This record gives sequence, C-alpha cells and structure tokens, in this order.
Amino acid sequence: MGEMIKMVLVLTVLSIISGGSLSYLEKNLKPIQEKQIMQLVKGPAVRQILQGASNKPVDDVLTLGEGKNASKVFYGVYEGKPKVVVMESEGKGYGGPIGLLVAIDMEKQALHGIGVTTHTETGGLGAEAKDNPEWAAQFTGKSINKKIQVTGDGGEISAIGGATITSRAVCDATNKAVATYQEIKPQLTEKLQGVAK
Amino acid sequence: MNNPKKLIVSHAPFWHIGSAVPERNFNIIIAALPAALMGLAAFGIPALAVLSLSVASAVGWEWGVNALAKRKNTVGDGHAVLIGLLFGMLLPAAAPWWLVVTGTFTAVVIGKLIFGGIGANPFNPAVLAYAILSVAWKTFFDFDAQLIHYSLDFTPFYPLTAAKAFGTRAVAGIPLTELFFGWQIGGIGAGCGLALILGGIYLIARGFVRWEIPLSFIAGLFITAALFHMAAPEVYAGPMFHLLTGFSLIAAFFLAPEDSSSPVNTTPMLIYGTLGGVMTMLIRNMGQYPEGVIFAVLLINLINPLVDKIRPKAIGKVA
Amino acid sequence: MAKSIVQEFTKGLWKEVPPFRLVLGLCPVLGVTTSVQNGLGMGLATTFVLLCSNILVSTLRKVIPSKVRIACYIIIIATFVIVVEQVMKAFAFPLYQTLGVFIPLIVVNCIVLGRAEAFASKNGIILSIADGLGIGLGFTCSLAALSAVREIIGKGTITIWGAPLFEGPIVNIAHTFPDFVPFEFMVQAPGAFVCLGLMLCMMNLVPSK
Amino acid sequence: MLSKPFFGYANPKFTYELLSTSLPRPVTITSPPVVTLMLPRKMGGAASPQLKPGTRVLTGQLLTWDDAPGPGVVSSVTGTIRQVSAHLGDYGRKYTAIVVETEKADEFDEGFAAACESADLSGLADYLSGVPGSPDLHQLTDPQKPIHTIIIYGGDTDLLVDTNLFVVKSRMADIAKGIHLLKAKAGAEKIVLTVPGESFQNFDGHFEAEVIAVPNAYPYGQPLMIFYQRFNRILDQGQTFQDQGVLFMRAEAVAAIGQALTEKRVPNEKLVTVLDKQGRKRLVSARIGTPIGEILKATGITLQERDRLVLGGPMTGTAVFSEDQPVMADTDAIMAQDASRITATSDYPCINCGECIRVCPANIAVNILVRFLEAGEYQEGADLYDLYACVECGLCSFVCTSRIPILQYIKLAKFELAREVPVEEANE
Repeated sequence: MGEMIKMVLVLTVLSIISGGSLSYLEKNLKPIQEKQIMQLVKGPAVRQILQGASNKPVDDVLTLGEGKNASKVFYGVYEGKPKVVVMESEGKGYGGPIGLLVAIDMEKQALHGIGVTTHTETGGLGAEAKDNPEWAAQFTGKSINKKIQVTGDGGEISAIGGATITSRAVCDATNKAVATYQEIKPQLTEKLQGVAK
Repeated sequence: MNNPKKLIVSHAPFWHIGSAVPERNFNIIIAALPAALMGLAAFGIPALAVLSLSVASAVGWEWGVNALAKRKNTVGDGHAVLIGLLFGMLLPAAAPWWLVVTGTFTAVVIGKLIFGGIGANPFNPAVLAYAILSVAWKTFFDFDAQLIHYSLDFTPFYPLTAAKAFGTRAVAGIPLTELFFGWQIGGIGAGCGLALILGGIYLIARGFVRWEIPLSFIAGLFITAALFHMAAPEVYAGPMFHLLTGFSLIAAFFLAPEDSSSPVNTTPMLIYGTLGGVMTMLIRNMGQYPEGVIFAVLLINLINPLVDKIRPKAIGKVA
Repeated sequence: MAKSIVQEFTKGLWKEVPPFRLVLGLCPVLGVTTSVQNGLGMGLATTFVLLCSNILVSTLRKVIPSKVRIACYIIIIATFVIVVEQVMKAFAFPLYQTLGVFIPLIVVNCIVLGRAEAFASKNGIILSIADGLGIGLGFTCSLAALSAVREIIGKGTITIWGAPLFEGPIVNIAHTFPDFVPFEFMVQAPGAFVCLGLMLCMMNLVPSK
Repeated sequence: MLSKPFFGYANPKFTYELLSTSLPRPVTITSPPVVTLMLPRKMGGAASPQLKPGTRVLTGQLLTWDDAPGPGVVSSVTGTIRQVSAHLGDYGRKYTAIVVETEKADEFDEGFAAACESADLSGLADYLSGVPGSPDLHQLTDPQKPIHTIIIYGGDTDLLVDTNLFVVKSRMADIAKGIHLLKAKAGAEKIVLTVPGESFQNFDGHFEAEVIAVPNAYPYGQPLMIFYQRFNRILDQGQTFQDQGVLFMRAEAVAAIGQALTEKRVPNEKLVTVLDKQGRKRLVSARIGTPIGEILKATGITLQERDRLVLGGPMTGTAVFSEDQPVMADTDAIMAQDASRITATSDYPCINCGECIRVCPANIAVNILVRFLEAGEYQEGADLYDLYACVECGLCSFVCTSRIPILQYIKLAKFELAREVPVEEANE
C-alpha cells in the first residue's frame, strides 16, 4: 500500500511541477511568440492580401474593443482611402485550428481576398489551402452579403480534393469574420475616417 | 591407399554446359554496341566522350568500392562495363562530365553494390540511376534543351516532347524511316531502332534473353498506343511512332530483361513485359513526363518478385 | 573518477555516437537534415532535453518508484520538450516552423528515453551530465555532418543560422564553382536514406575501438 | 560433353544410352594381384580369427566381423588377408576394408550351396547382398517395413552408362530366373521392370514382372523420377523408399541372383562401363574389389595430376581421390576426365538468369531455393521451395551460368535435414 501511495504521490507532484512551470513559461513567452508570428507569418500574409496598398499594412493596426474582446484589424489604403480591412479569424480544421486572414472591401461589400496563416493540416491535402494560391483566389470578389459555402453545401467554392473538412473550415472562418465585420462596422468606419484624415 | 597423384574431387555433375557470367555480360555488350555506334554516327564526338566516360567511371566505381569494402574484385565479370554502357546510351550526347560520373556512381554503387553486388539488385542499375538523376537535374535530361547548340541534319526536336505538347500534328512530318535508322534526338544509344532490334535478335537467338519479355513489352506498348491513337488520333500519336521513339526499344531488349530484376518463369515474364509496355504508354500519354519507360521499368522491377511467384507446381505437390 | 567522466563524455562523440553506431533516433535524422541550420537546431534541442532530463532523472532516481518510472521519465522529458518548443517558438520562429512536428517528437526519441532508462537512472548526477552532454553533442555533430553533406550536394549551400533568422553566413558553393548544379535528390526523402546508409557504411570501415 | 551451341536458345536435351547396335564384348580382368573387400560396418573391437591378417579365405566365403549376426561380405577371390583397416565412405558411411592378396586358382567355399538348400530368404540375403548390383535383400526380410513393390531398373540411371541395359539385353534367362525367385520368396506383391521405351516390345510379356517403358530422356530413369512416375508422389521429408514399401534393384542384381541359384555359387564379377578421357567407352568385367587402377591399366587409361576419376556417370557419380579404390558391387561406371575438360564450380552469386528453372524436370524454383540453401536455411528450402521434389539429376548445376554447385547444396541440405530430424525427435 505504501508503495502505491508513493507512486501516486510522485507522479502527482511531478505533474504539478511540470504543469505549473509550463504555464508560467507560456504566460511569459506568449507576447514574444505573438510578435514573432505577427512579423513572420501574418505580416507577409497581410502584405500579400493588401498588395498595392499605399500605407504600411502591417504597422497600421486598429484595435477595437476593450480587454478580452479586443480584436485587431489591419487596413489597406487604396486611392487615398482606407478601403480594405483585414479581419483575423479562426476555423476548426481537420488537424486543429486554422488561422485565417479575411480581407473585405468596404465599398464593394465583397471579399478582397483570404490568406491562411497558421494551420496543422495534412501536407498535399488540407495544406493546399495555404500552399495553393489558386484555391484561395476563388474567394476574391465573392459578396459578403451571401454566405460563403463549398459547392457540396450549395455554395460556390469548390472544395480541395480530399480535404472537405479543411475547405469547410476556411469557409466557416470567412463567414465568422464577415459576421464580426458587420458587427463592428460602425465603430470601424468611425475609426477609419479618423485615419483618412 | 597413398597415391602421389592428386586427383580433383568435386561433387556431381562433372559436366558443365560452359556458360559463364563474364561471357553472358560481354555478349550483351556486343549486342548493344551497334546501337551505341549508330548513336556516335548521329551525335558525333561528344557522344563518344559520354560513352567512354560512362564505361570508364562505372568500372572505376566498382573497382574502388570493392577495394574499399575489402570485397573480391568483380570488375572482370564485365557487369560494370555493361551498366556503364547502357547508362551512357540513355544519356543525351551533351551530358556534362559530372553528370555521367555521378550517374555511374548511382548506378553501380547505389543501384547494385550496396544490395550485395551482381544478382542482388532489385532494380536495373542503369535505369535507377537515370531515374534519380533525371528527378534531381531535370534540365540536363531535357533533350531539347541539351542539344540546342548542335547542328544536326535531322528533325531538331525530341519527338516525344513535341508529341506530348502539341499533339500528333507536330510529329506527323517525321518519317518513320528516319526514326528507324536513328536520325532522331534522344539518348545516345536509344535512337536507332534497326540496331537495337538486331542486337535484341542476337541476344534472343543466343539464349541470353528470353523472347517473352521483349516481345510482350513491345506488344503491350504497341497495343496500348494503338488504342489511345484510335480514341483520339489528334492528341495521341500512333503506335509505330511510340515504338520507335524514346527508350522503347532499348527498354524492350536491354533494360527490362535485366537478369536479376526480371522474372524467370514464362507467365510472369509475359505479365512483366506487357505491364511494362502498358505502363510506358500510360505515363507517356496521361502522365506528366514525356517519356515513361524509365518509371515503367522501375515499376515492373518492383513487381518482379511478386509475379515470379506464379510458377508451375513442383512435381508431387498437390496444393 | 575523473577518468570515467571523460570516458562517459567521449563515448557519445565517437564510440556510441547515436545515429551511426547505435542507429537510434533515425526519425529526426532522416526528417530534418535538409540544411545545417535545421540539423544543428534539432541537435541542440535534443541535447538540451537530454541533458536536463538526465540531470532530473538522475537526481530523482532514488525517489521514482520503479513501476512507474517510464511514466515519470516521459513527464520529465515532455516538460523539457515543451520548454524547448515554446522557447524556440518565441526566439527562433523560422527554425520552429521548419522543424515543425519533429520538436514534439523528441519526446519519443529513443535516445532521450534510452539514456534516461539505461544510464541516468543508474548513475550519479555528474556522470549523467557527462553522458547526456556527450551523447547529445555526438547526436548534434552527426546531424550536422549528415545535413552538411546533404545540403552541400543537394542545394550547394551551407546554412548556419541563415536567413530569415539572422542574415547569417550562408556559404554558397555556386559562387566558387559557377558550374555546380545541385543534386536535388539528396535533400529529398530517399536521398536521406541513401546518404545515411553511405555514411553508416563509411563509419563501419573505421573500427569502433 | 555437351556444350552450349552458338545459338543457344533451346534447352539442352540428354538421352540415355540405348545399345541399339550390336552388343559390345566386355573385357574381362581375371585375377588382379590384390582385391579390397568392403565390409559394411565400423571396425569394432575384437575381430574373429578369420579376419586376422595372414588368414586364407576362399572364393565365395562369407566374411563377418565376428560370430554375432551382422553384415558380411563375400570374398570374390581366393587368397590371404593382408590388411584390415577402417574406411570412410560417402556421407559418413563406415566400412572395414579387407585387403586380400589373391592366388591364381579359385577354390570355392561351399557355404552358399548349403544356404541354398535351406531355401530361406534371410539365409540367402547374407550371401547375396554383395553380389554385383548390390541388391539390399535384407529390406525384404524386415517385418517392420514390408516391401510391396520391387522396381527393377533395366536402363541405367546416368548418362553414357551401359551396364544394366547390357545385362538386360544379354542375360534375359538369368533375369527371368531372378524375378521368379523374388516372386516366390520375397513376398512382394508386385515386381516391376523398367526398360527404355524403345526396347519395350522386346521385353514385354517375357517375365513374371510387369514391364513398363520409361522415356529415354534424362532424367526419367532416375529412381526418384521413376518413383514419381509410378506413384505420382514424391519422397517427402523423412521418408525413404523402404518405408514407402518400395525396393529399387538393378537388373544386374536380379541377373546375379538368378545366376547364383543356378550355379549354386555367389557371382563375383561386376560389369563396369569404363569411359576414357576422350569419351570412348568399354565394358569391363572385373572381380568385385579390384582396384580401379587395374581396370584403368587394362583399358589403357593413364591419369595425370589434377585429372578426375569418377565412380558412376557424369551427372550423378562420385569423384574419388585415389586409383586404389576398389570396384564395389554398385559401381556401374568408371569415368576418367582430363584436367583440361574440368569446369570448376564457383562461389559466384546467382544472377537469376533462369536457366535452371527452364531445365528442371521437377519444376522447382531453383533460383530461389539455392539462395536459401546457400544461407543454410535448409528447412525453409524444404517447406517453401520444394527441396524434396528434387530428383537429383544435376541438370541445374550443368546449366548454371554462375557455376554454383546446386546439386551439392541440395544433397547436403537433404543430408543435413535427415540428420537433424532424429535429434529433434530424441529431444521430445
């Protein structure tokens, strides 16, 4: 019996120490990691989506909301006006969360483009969402007043062969981003007007 | 019972037909030589340089690696010469020296010696080397790009690429006789259909190659090509064109029937050859590559142990 | 005692160098050695985990009940692997991206578990440090050597802390030999097997004693 | 020797000798200076006084190691024992070699005539087991494993050898008598005489045996092949002809049995086909135990250093190391081979050319089997690749491009497996 208790005790203590130190570590490293991701992953993606914008999209970030509900919005200035906003979103993919950037053209009420940032999908199948720009290009120009869906669900986006879950996840994430956009639109317009000046 | 005379004591049988491994290899080399010489006639001195370097470096690798691994020197059996010659015959005449030397290293060392030497290689060494190298150095195996600086007195483009890219019309102007006598762009020794067929007939007549593999390979290729041609004559070139271009004939007579990577029983040989021909045409017509022989041969090499299980029942076995 | 510390340290560098002599931990060896940067990064990450887990296992060797020792080792090793992963994600993000799934896989790298089980759980802290360092550095050197061969032949470069991490030194053979065309086969998966096999073969030419 | 023709597509074909033209006349070697008799047993402790050097033996006298029942050998000459020594035969068989210095005139021992009177087979078997042709009559008297079929092969089992066919063609009366005796006393249900297909009609119906024709192509006269043709099964692992109820016997042995009963004397002259270095052949009749050197001398063959001397035919014979070896009761042929005609076997690896597959009469996957056997995986070879279907004709070795001694590997494997099984059973 004593041995049993010892076993349980040792394992518990080890787990507690391990878990505690790891959560401490993560808490401290999170901001640095996010900065890295911003610089090295999202930055290029944002630049890619907002090609031709006259401002510096990565540095010009709007923060909306307070505290926990704070969300970041990038924007691109075209022809002197901040026309395109980029929302961050997340979908549930086959191998885990898929980070997505959704650019919305405010004047045309349409998608300006999407870009996958972080993902853990299968190479050659789900990963095509990121690696195959032609697939992502399907989203460009789709109206945001209509729900984005894959053809199998009655929409207009043809799914990646063998990766329907990933395709759906990207569509869901896009819809989520659009919904958020509609929600914060007044706030956003206000802020952007401030920028335009 | 002490006798001063020392007699030779060995096990029965006390006769031997007299065949031997070096003899076999040298005969295959002899059969391959006409095609190689025709290649020299078509492409000139650079082709000679490629062939010589290929043979020399193949022998060098075999000797060197055997010495390094402290194994018996097997250069004398002529197998390294054969691999070097066949590999050289697949290359474009403009192949740079380092490509040839790396290729023979891949063929002799990676294709053969690390599997345990002659008789143990699961793939045809020359074909394996060609496949690895052509994946790594695509441009050097693009016959059009390689031979662009040569002034040749025959159709100056690789027929298979042209057929793949532009359809039958692009190659309709090439006379089949030109292809048959080797006036075409391609591997040094792979062009001349006449010489290859003569070499193949020599090998079959002398019993170094069984007729099953070459003939079924050609039949498979021919029939598949004919079917494709019938389905869409504008897109897919005819069977004779496919038979006489690329590596079709050299594969039928020299690459596919390689001893250790091909089956030995009759039915498996027919399956093996036919599958090789069909795969070649599938890759050529539907795949990404203009030439399908290399991967087709590797594929059939892979199925060789499997098909060779189809064998006649041994006597007295019921099951 | 001093002599045996040196011995435990040096055995990992040559006599028992993991991928070549022990033929252990081949998954990362084959997977990540496409550039020297990756090889070194993976090697150092493994060394760190190996060293830390060796120290901890050796310290706790009297406390851990033998029935749950593997579970304990895994907890210890996994903790350090996550530490490495998080730190790498924060300070060497490009490396983290290229090494990807191989970092979490250090947990099941048989070298780490093997040293914990076979050495650290039976020896003192000092010896375990020597052992962990030696094996780890041997592993790092092997990875570096293998990745150097593969990168030089397959890409024509040697990337040690190359861009985009730092704009560090990238030796490019193409500058010295303009005719050099990289042999891409070497950085592909089958090339890893062939290269490892040939290097194993070379190692066997030299007697291990 | 058959060598590969320039156009070598077809498989090599061998046929047995047919003796279709007039029968040759055997050369007789009457009295060699010494003979060596092989007593088929290990040299033991105290021998009986009759085996002491200096003792005189008579022609036809049964020599045994001691008075206890056991194997014996019948002296083929009259003379004085000079030496008794141990001799190791093939596959570890042990013999006691008895060297007898011969006298000019024969003096006959009457022991056999007395045994004839008793008309009991086991009494005769001791005398007759050593007659030319070496019939194993003791198998007929073994109550544990009754023999139901005796197969007499009238043709020869190897190429170029004439011995048995000559006996069949020239001594039909003796054979008929021998078959009659076997039928009357041996208790075998069936006696089968195999003859080459061409001469089937000459023999059919002349004997009290069923006469069957055997194709003339090699290796259809091999005992294992005849067994397969007759019973449509093979000798599987651990089986012997004896426990299948089958006894193979040479025609010469049957003729000798018939002759023995007519003359009331044990026959002692063995018929041997002698093949010289040029491939010419002679039939020689010599006393059992005659040194081979004497026969070579009589037929004008001289052996040089590095030549080869073979007892038996070219495909299945046994090479011997000395001319002093005696002619034994089962020596059908003696072949001399010149050093320049000998092809050395090699340890070259199999290159998978498939020649052996195409030539194998038993449809064995020889190319795979030999790889197992080279690695010493005998049991796997037997289980997976039909080791026991092999009829031991040697054609695979004959055509092998890599010159691998395949037949040797196969016989070694069978020998090793036969040796191992009893040990395993003993452990159980």
